[in-house]
Amino acid sequence: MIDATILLDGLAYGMVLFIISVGLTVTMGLMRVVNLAHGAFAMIGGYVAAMLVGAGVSFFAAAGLATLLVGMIGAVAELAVYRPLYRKGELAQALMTFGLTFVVIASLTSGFGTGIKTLPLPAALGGVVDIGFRTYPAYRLFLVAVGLGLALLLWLLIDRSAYGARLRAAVDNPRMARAVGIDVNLLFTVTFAGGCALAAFGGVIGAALLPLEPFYALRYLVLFLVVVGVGGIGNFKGSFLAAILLGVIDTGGKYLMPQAAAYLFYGAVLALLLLRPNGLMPAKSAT
Amino acid sequence: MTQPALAVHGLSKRFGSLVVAQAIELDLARGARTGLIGPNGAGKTTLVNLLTGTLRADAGTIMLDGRPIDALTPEARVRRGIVRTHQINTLLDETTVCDNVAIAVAERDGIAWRLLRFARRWRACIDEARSRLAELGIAHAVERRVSELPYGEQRLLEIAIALALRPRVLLLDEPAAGVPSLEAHAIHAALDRLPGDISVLMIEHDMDLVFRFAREIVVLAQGRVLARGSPAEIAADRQVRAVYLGRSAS
Amino acid sequence: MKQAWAALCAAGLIFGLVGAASAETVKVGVIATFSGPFARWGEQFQQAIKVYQKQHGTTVDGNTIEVIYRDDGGPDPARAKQLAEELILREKVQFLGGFVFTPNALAVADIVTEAKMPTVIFNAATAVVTRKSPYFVRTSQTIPQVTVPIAQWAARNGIKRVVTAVSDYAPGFDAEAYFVKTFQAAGGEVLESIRIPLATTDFSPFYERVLQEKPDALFIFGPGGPPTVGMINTWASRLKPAGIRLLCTAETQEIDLPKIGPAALGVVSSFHYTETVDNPLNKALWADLTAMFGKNTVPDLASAGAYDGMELIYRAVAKFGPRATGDQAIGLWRGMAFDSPRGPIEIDEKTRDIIENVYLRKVEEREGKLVNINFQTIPMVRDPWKDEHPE
Amino acid sequence: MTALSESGLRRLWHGLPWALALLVYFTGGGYLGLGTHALVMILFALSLDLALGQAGIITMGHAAFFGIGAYAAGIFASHLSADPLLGLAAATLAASLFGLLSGAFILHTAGVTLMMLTLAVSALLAEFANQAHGLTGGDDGLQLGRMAPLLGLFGFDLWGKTAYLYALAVLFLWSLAAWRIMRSPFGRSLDGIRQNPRRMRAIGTPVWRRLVVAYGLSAAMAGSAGALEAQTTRSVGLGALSVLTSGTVLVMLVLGGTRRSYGAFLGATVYVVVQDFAAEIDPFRWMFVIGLLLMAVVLIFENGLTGLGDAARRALAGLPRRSGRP
Repeated sequence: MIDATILLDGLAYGMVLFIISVGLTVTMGLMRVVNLAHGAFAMIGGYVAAMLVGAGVSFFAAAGLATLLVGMIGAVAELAVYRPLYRKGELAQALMTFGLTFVVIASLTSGFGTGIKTLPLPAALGGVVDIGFRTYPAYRLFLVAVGLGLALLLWLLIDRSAYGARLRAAVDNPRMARAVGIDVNLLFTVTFAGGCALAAFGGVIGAALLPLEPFYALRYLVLFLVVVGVGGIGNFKGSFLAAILLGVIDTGGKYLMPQAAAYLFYGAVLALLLLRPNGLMPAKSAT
Repeated sequence: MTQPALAVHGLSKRFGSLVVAQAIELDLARGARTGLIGPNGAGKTTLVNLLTGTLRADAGTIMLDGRPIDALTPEARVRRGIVRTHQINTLLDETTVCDNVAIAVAERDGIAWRLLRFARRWRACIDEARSRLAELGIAHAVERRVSELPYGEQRLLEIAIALALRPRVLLLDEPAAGVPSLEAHAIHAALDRLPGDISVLMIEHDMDLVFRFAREIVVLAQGRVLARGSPAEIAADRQVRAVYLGRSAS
Repeated sequence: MKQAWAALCAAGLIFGLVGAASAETVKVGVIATFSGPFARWGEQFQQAIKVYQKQHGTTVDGNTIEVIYRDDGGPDPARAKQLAEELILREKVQFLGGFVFTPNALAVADIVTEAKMPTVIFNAATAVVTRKSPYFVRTSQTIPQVTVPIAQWAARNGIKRVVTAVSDYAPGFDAEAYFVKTFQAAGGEVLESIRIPLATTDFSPFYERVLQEKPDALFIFGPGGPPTVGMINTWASRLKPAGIRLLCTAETQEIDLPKIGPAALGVVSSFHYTETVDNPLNKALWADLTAMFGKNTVPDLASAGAYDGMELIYRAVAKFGPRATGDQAIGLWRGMAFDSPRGPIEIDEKTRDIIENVYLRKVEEREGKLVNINFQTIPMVRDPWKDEHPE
Repeated sequence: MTALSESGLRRLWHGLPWALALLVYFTGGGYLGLGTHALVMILFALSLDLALGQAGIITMGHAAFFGIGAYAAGIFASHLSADPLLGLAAATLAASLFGLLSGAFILHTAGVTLMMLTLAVSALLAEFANQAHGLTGGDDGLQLGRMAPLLGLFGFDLWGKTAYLYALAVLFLWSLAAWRIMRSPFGRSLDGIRQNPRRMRAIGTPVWRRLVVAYGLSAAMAGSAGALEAQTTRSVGLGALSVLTSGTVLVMLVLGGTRRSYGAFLGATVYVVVQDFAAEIDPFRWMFVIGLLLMAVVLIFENGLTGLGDAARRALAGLPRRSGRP
């Protein structure tokens, strides 16, 4: 049964990777903005939720409120900071969002100090549950469920709804999209806000595995980028697959051969990308 | 009969169940002016990509001057003399018109690897580029950036670059597509003045242009050669009219 | 009237000048990590220094002690060296202090020696550090010094089979080596030694492996900060129910403890500083920290290291005035014994390293707060590495 | 304005950064360490400009070469010879070989995939350096002994004077080389590949091979920078290989402006100096200042800080607007 446990562990870890990177798949993948501030938005979400929980709000309500609030912050950021960037090319975007991340890190350090900000799990998620052959942390099962739910939701929204069709049209050819009456500006603002909200949600839900602290925004950024990159840019199904694959390879490998643990994650990234240079599921219109 | 510049035998390619080229036979004599026509999806672009090596054929051979080139990379084929122009713009937009050509000359002469001691050779590339551009009537634009150039002149530049590579076989992919009629005459003139020893295969939708330019026409439909012959023969071919001209006329 | 006023001014001026001539500003350069992933070290240092200066004043015999902080941003020896140069050459500091990371301390050894700059290492805990310059003294600990006691305790208290899991970097290797050596010498069995990559965020696969080995206890050593939370939480959810105990050194350190939460209950560790040590200095340190920097501020090893480092510097200025030479200061510090918030300490006369109590402690809940509670004191422990590797 | 005075003005313009660098030497005092670090970072940023700016190789792992250079110089000094120039040559060669080798594997790809591959390669290398404790000192870092005098004549002093001039000289030679490379047919073909690899294939350019060579050259330069850092500070740490180092040098280059004669110079200098001064004033929150600086530069200038230089030069000289390339 140990194999099943390891598989479950890998799956749960992959789901965390997915939940926390999926927002980046939206902003960087679908909207093609080099959004290095993704971690900053996730972190702000986590801090907001931690403050709310500290003030007595329940964990789930805090998660919802933080997601909503960061979504709004994201909309403001899109209007103020990102909009002038769309035309400026990848490097300018990288520089800008890196700068934004620095500012957020410094601000949070000022406000909350440099240490870890705790976001305790609710009692319902803190315990273990019996899954037949052993007991297993409830939190991890919760992550798997949330990850699957989120994937389904996004699939419906992006692949199966009019909104998704409009978004893809607007990204591929904004001029044409405008000509057929799509309000591209509004669409981008809403989508970017959505990406930020997803980041915040991931930051809150994943805080027990990726603890919150001001440097969070840069410490885990590479992790998010890798998931999006391996999945195939602009394809959240690819991200989902990549996250799970990386989670399982990393976890399984660490269990089976801890001597090689340090090389597993990036070794897997290297191998996957050399085998599938356009990502696991390349976007149709490759950039 | 002298050896053809380009000879294609039994060239086939499929994507899954979709056959895009089926046992294509084609040859271009030295100095040929051949038009390649066919309805959308007939496999014209696929054929060009097979010839340039961007796509690998499933079966068949391509011979250049009697030697097979199937194993060569696209770049090596260019150096051997199979050169194409592009339908959509693939010029170096941020570079000057002159440098666009000079870079191609440098590549042709094998000095593009040079890091040091290049000043004199590069000057020669620039000079050649300028004279080629002058021949095509765009000498006035040599120092401008490509992105500032009118579309018609961009297409001329495309031809200038192709000629700078001293091709043996030139594949023209819709050389006049999208060019306003006011600018089109310059392109027509350039096509008329292509060196006589180059074998040209022109893919074109504009029937007037094809019939004016080509001495022989090949019709492609559903991945196979439907007909080939002189413009007059093709114009009279009932089958061709049915699948192609008839439809476009309606 | 006017003349009297002028005379008064003149007198004041002369008095001021005379005063300035005898009272100088002594600059202390502190190189530590104030930004990036390890910024809390710098924060703890600075807060402890401010508390020390509040308690003891910012002047010694009229000489103002001015502390200048410089950020090395983490383990970055090149930057540490450049900052040390700047502090010595441009700021003309009299003392250097700080140094969270071993590579940074090692990188400044040469320049410190050349400049004869008395330098107090507030943290960098690799045993060899103080060997690298005769002007280094250390007020923290060495990894062997705090690791050996937990291994001895484990062997004496019914723990027979242990798995070690350390972070995959140099300090982790030291901890692993000394734990394994000591524990085996005491008759214990080490089933496996796992090394966990530094970037690990999910510890479950390693712990599942431990679970299969069925040891009596797991010894861990982590890089501090965020990963510690995962290390201990995953133990609590996976290994604790199976009766596997957790042994460590710095992992239950005071500053992280509230962040780890109830998962840390029952963890046994050995360390040289415990926030609940019962002595007036420690109580005053804690009280002033919370008074000055908020109720959640907790002293930890960084606070103790910086606080005692300041004590050394103040004593040197008190003894030799504002222009103490490096040799004078080091001469004074060698063999110096005094009371620290952590208990009595002594600077080893020969090695210039610290001799101090190591406490065995257990995480418990007191008044709704998680704290380490000492249950055994091993008095005045020397660094075992230096005894095994004589110069 | 006559051609003569225009070229004279341009020559003056090119001499300015070097004159300033020499001025720092005579007036810098305690800042020479910082100055040397700035020179090293300029060289590192310049190397990135060749790969990223000129050839369009989007990399997030350039620290791999900086780190290899630094460690190679360190290991060379510890085991083989204390001669700085031999160490520099060995480090440059080692970095360039690794650049050619890793480039050969990953330069078939482009865009985000390439970015992730460069990242993965550098991350794996950093892990290796951490584990190969015997060779690299692992987390403890590597300390170099005293370097032998430069050319047997100029000893390295406590004040860092020799170190500064040494770094300046190496930077000068490399920037001459870079200037030359970027204007050569080779450099122009790289610029073409960055703009449109498809076009370059169509004119017969062996794109992959050319990129691999460019990557190897850029790696050699980055390796030199790493070796300088190691030799002048006499220490190497794992930070030299970290993703953050890759990110920082990228920020420096883009801050200054890519494909500009002095983009790397301006970007690296401004970043290093602003960071140092901001951190002096507030060691906790210097990131705030840097962050705002980066954002402001993106919003105000088209192509990094050299955009400001362009405007100033045009205003001063009344020159006609020049195209984007220098």
